[in-house]
This record gives sequence, C-alpha cells and structure tokens, in this order.
Amino acid sequence: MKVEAAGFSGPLDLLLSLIERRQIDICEVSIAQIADDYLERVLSLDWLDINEAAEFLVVAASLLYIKVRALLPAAGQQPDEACDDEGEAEGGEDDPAQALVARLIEYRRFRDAARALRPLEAMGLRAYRRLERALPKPGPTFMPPAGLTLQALASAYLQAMSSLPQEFEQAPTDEIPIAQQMVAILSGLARRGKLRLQDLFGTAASRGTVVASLLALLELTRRGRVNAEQPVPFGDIWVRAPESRRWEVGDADVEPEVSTGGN
Amino acid sequence: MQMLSPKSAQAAIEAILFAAAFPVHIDDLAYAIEADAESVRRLLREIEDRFSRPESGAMLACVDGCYLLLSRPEYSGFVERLSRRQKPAVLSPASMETLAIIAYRQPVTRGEIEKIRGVNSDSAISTLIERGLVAEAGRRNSIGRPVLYATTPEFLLHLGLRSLDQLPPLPETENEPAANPDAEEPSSAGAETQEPSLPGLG
Amino acid sequence: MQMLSPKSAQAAIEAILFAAAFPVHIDDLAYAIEADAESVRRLLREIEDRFSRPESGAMLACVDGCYLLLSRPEYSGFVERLSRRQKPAVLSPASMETLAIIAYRQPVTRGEIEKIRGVNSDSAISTLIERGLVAEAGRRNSIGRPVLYATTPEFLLHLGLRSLDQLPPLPETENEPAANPDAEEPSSAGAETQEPSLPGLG
Repeated sequence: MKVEAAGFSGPLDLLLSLIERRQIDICEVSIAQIADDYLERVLSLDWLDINEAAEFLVVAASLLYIKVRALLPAAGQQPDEACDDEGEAEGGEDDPAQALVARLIEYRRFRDAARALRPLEAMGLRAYRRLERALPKPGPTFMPPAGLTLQALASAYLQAMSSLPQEFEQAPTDEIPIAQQMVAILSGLARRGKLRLQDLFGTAASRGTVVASLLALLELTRRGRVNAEQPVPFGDIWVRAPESRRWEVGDADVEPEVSTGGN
Repeated sequence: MQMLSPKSAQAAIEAILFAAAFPVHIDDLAYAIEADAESVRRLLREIEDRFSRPESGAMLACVDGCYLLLSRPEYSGFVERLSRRQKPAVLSPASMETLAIIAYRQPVTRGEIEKIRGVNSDSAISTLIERGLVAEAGRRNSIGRPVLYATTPEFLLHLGLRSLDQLPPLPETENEPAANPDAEEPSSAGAETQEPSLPGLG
Repeated sequence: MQMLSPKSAQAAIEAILFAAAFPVHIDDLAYAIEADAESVRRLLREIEDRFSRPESGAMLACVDGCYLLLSRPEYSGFVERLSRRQKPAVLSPASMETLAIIAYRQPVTRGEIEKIRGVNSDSAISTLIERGLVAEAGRRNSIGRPVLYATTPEFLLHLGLRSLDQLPPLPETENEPAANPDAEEPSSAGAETQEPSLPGLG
C-alpha cells in the first residue's frame, strides 16, 4: 500500500496525526511514547517504494535517537522545554527534539492551511468553463518576444549553464541521502532477506540517489552490516544481511548520521 | 475592422469569452475590439448584469484582472448529469499540501517545500504543474540557482478566488520561528517578529 | 433534485449547454430537468431569444434535434485577433533559458535541454515552437532517435545575425561536466571530441 493511500502525505503528517490522536499538545509530547506509536505504524505499512520508505524511516531513526538521548542523564534537556525557547537559535541547533517539534509546528500550519482550502476547492470545481476546442489556434507564427537581444540570450545561457558545476560541488557535502539509503537498504533486507544490486538502483530518483545508494552499500559492507556476493562472474551481485545479525531500526550504527539529517 | 456599435462591442466581447476557455485579460479584450480598457470595463459590467439574471445558467467571473464565463455552481449537478463533463478531480492530500505551501510562500523552491513537508515532493509538484495550478517563476539567486515555483491564475480559478488576497490567512503559530519566506535555513530564523507571510494578509 | 421554477429550469438548461462537450438532445434535457419535451422546447425558445439580441455574442444552434451554444460566427475575427495577442509580450524566464540553450547548443534534444535545466521543459519548448522561434530539425541517430530542436531562420533575422557563428561568444567555462550532449547515451560516449555544435564555445 502506498502511504498516501493510507491517508498520510508524509512522515510529518503521520507523526502529527499520532500526536493529535492522543490529544496531547505538541509541546508536551513524550517522544518516547510517540516513537513507539510511530514505529508500529511505519512497520505495519507495506512499502512499495523504497525511497518513500526511507523518508519515513529517517524520521523513525530521529525519534529513536531523541528517545535514547532523553534516557541518558547527560543529555540534560527535557522535551517539554522545547516550546518555551523554540526559535532561539542556540537551543534549536543541537537539540533534535526541539528541532523536530519546531518542524512539526511549521508543518502543521501548512497542513491546516491545505485543509482550509478544501471547501474553496469544492466550490471552485463546481463552476464549469467552456471546453478548450473552440478557440482557433494560429499555426506557428513568428512572434519575437519583447526584449530578445543577443545580450539577453547570452546571459540566459550563461545562467543556465552556471547552475551545473555547483550541483556537483554540493553533492559530496550532503550526507543525508547516504544515511537515508543505508536505512533503506537495511529495511529492504530486513523484509526480503536479500536484494539484487540493480534493484537498489532501479527505483532511484536521481543520479545523486544512485551515488548515495552505492556509498551507503559500501559503508554498510565496511561495517560488516551486509555482505555482497557475486556467485557467477559478470552475474548479478546480491546483497544480504549476515546470518548472525538481524537488523533493528534503532541500531546505533545508523543513528547519529541520520539525526544530523533532520535539520 | 470597422468601428463597432456599443451593442456589437458587447457581443464581440461575449463571443471572445464564449470561445476562450481561459481567463482573458482586460487589456487583451481591449486590443481585440480596438477599444480602451475603460469602455471594456463598462461593457463587461453590462455582460455581468445580463448573466446575473435568474434565468441565466452562466456567470462572469474575474480572476486576477482576467475574465471568463463559467457555469453557475448551483447547476453543477445538471452539468455533470448531462453534458458528460466529468466532475473534476480534487487534489490528493499531498498535492493540496504542496499547493498550500507554494500559495503562501511563493515564490518558493523545491527544497523549501520539501523541508516543510519532510518528504520528496517531485511528483506532487509535477502534478500541480500538469494541472496548470503552479508554474516556474524564475530561479533563486543562490547556490545551484534553484527553480522557483508560484501559483497561476488557474490556481485562483480552482479555488474560486478573484485574487491571492482572498486566500484565507495562514494559520498562525504562537511564536513563529520561520516566518521569513526567504529564510532557507531554519537556523537563520530567530527573529521573533511575527510578520505575516503574504502581503495583504493579516 | 426538487422542482425547478421556470427561470431556474431555463438556467439549468443553459448551464448544461454552456458546459456540454457535445450537442445535447432535447429528450436528454427534458430528462435532466425532469420536465416534458414540450416545456423544454419552450425554454429553449426563450434561451434562443435571449441569445438573439444584438448585444449577445453567442447563439443557440440546433443540429438534428440536438442543441448547443456557440460563439457567433460574425465575431470570429475578434476571437482570432485575440488568440494572436494572447502570447505574452515577454518570454517567461523558463522559456528564455530554454531558448538560449537551444540557440547555443543546436541541434539539441529535449533530454539534453532538460539535463542542463534540471527540470521538465515540455511547455517551454512548445511555447518557443508556437512563437516560431524554434523548430524541429530532424532526429539524432542514437537510441530512441530523439527529435532535435534548432532555432528558426526568423530568429536569426530578428537578432540581425547572418549565421549562428555570429552568436556572441561566451567566456570560457573550464569544467562543464554534464554539458556534453553525448553523455546521455553511454554507448556513444567516450568520444569527448564530438562537440561540433557550438561555435563560439571553446
């Protein structure tokens, strides 16, 4: 089942609905309780799209990380303090609970705004316009736009091209997708036991995701979390979990990196 | 074309609005019938009056300075029953959520949308673009020069609004950390000032 | 639906005809408003009268017992005038960017354009074609035989150019990794030298 079919437009939507079902104020939420609810829901969904699953699992990992932090005395910050000094840069930076609550509050504004637009949509859709066919369309006619000069053309081209190299500079600094892909690979293995290398890349949305998947796989291999094998030369490469280890969502290997992705 | 009598001018405008399925700007109407915007405005008022009578099944709508004729919503049941017009699809929750973010934060980048939603929004954005509710609106002058998205007049039509000012106000939060639409990083917020996120909205 | 007043019944029929995707039979109209064919005929006559006035730009037409509303043919000149005018005077940033890429990279495929822009460019390309700035120029001999796009002769004339060589030279860009138009087909890649399409780019 696709998550949207289950009624959730994303991980924040799911999280928010769990909080609201318990009728608790966002600022008073016990992350520990919500983390369990959330995990239960996420694991009960039947994921078709591995990228989508990864996005939900990233939030799951954040929740678990927050939960673990709250249990450690050294961590200090209580979750309830989140709302009091929310907005102050110093607190929001390093307390993931606070950052998550701030994101939820911001998300909720737009979710509620979207709901408020529904009645308008219902009304707007009841007024029909004429069908398009009526207007006679002139064939291609040369209609030069105002302001089309050689200068404008050259600068538009340069601007278009200027975005390319930067995209490549940015990619390596972004560690979120790698953590995401690690979670995605592990969750795929947890369900299916083994995966073909191609399948890891088959659904990838972009070249960046493919690279992130590959790096994630290498990293997991290095840590001994997965094995990769190629039974036949030039044949399929299979990725599987080592016999001895069963993957658990909140495993400490993945968490710290994931939580930095939350911001 | 020769000079039009007032009645013919009115008829010409009605013919254009009848033929065009999209909102037509008042300047385009003026250009088409070779008249000034003021006379067109007067003619539009007369057309509006004519279509406001109880025996009329259509109405004149104004969206963002553009005009079009629509069937009256109270008769939509008959239209769907007989004219084979499909009831237009409502947006999915994900698309509506994305549309709300674009509407209130425009112009906005994909990255900003995804930061708020916490989920990849490619397909929601392409759905909105396909339906003509959202369009590219240049690029932001920042690293990577990301494409900016904004709503279209079609968006107003979809919600039955005359202009963006009529959008319901965005729900407020008690202390609003990221009200600045240009703030790409939530960390750059911290300004406690509650600025309304849309001009003309309070 | 409850019983309609005569005026509402007229309005309901007009709404149906206004939005209809095809001519509607009188029996269907009668069924829709739950009236007999005779009353519908009378209502249609009233609608016809209303649309026959000189200030009306539309008319009720009857084809083989089926009815439809049309814009009056005598005003079609205005409609055509408008549809030429409809083109915005200035190109959108998205279209301008696409035009620049086609101008400097021609002949170029949709895929190559989208690779550079990073977003779907269908509507930008069709705008440019409609405005006569760009045209199809054959197909590339590679997988899928994608359509190639190039600027039109009118485009060059408009800019006062005699040939593409006269496009303003661009400052050297040292590393242009994804700019290689062959990069899309891994099979044909490897030949880094094949980049003849860009005069003025080194």
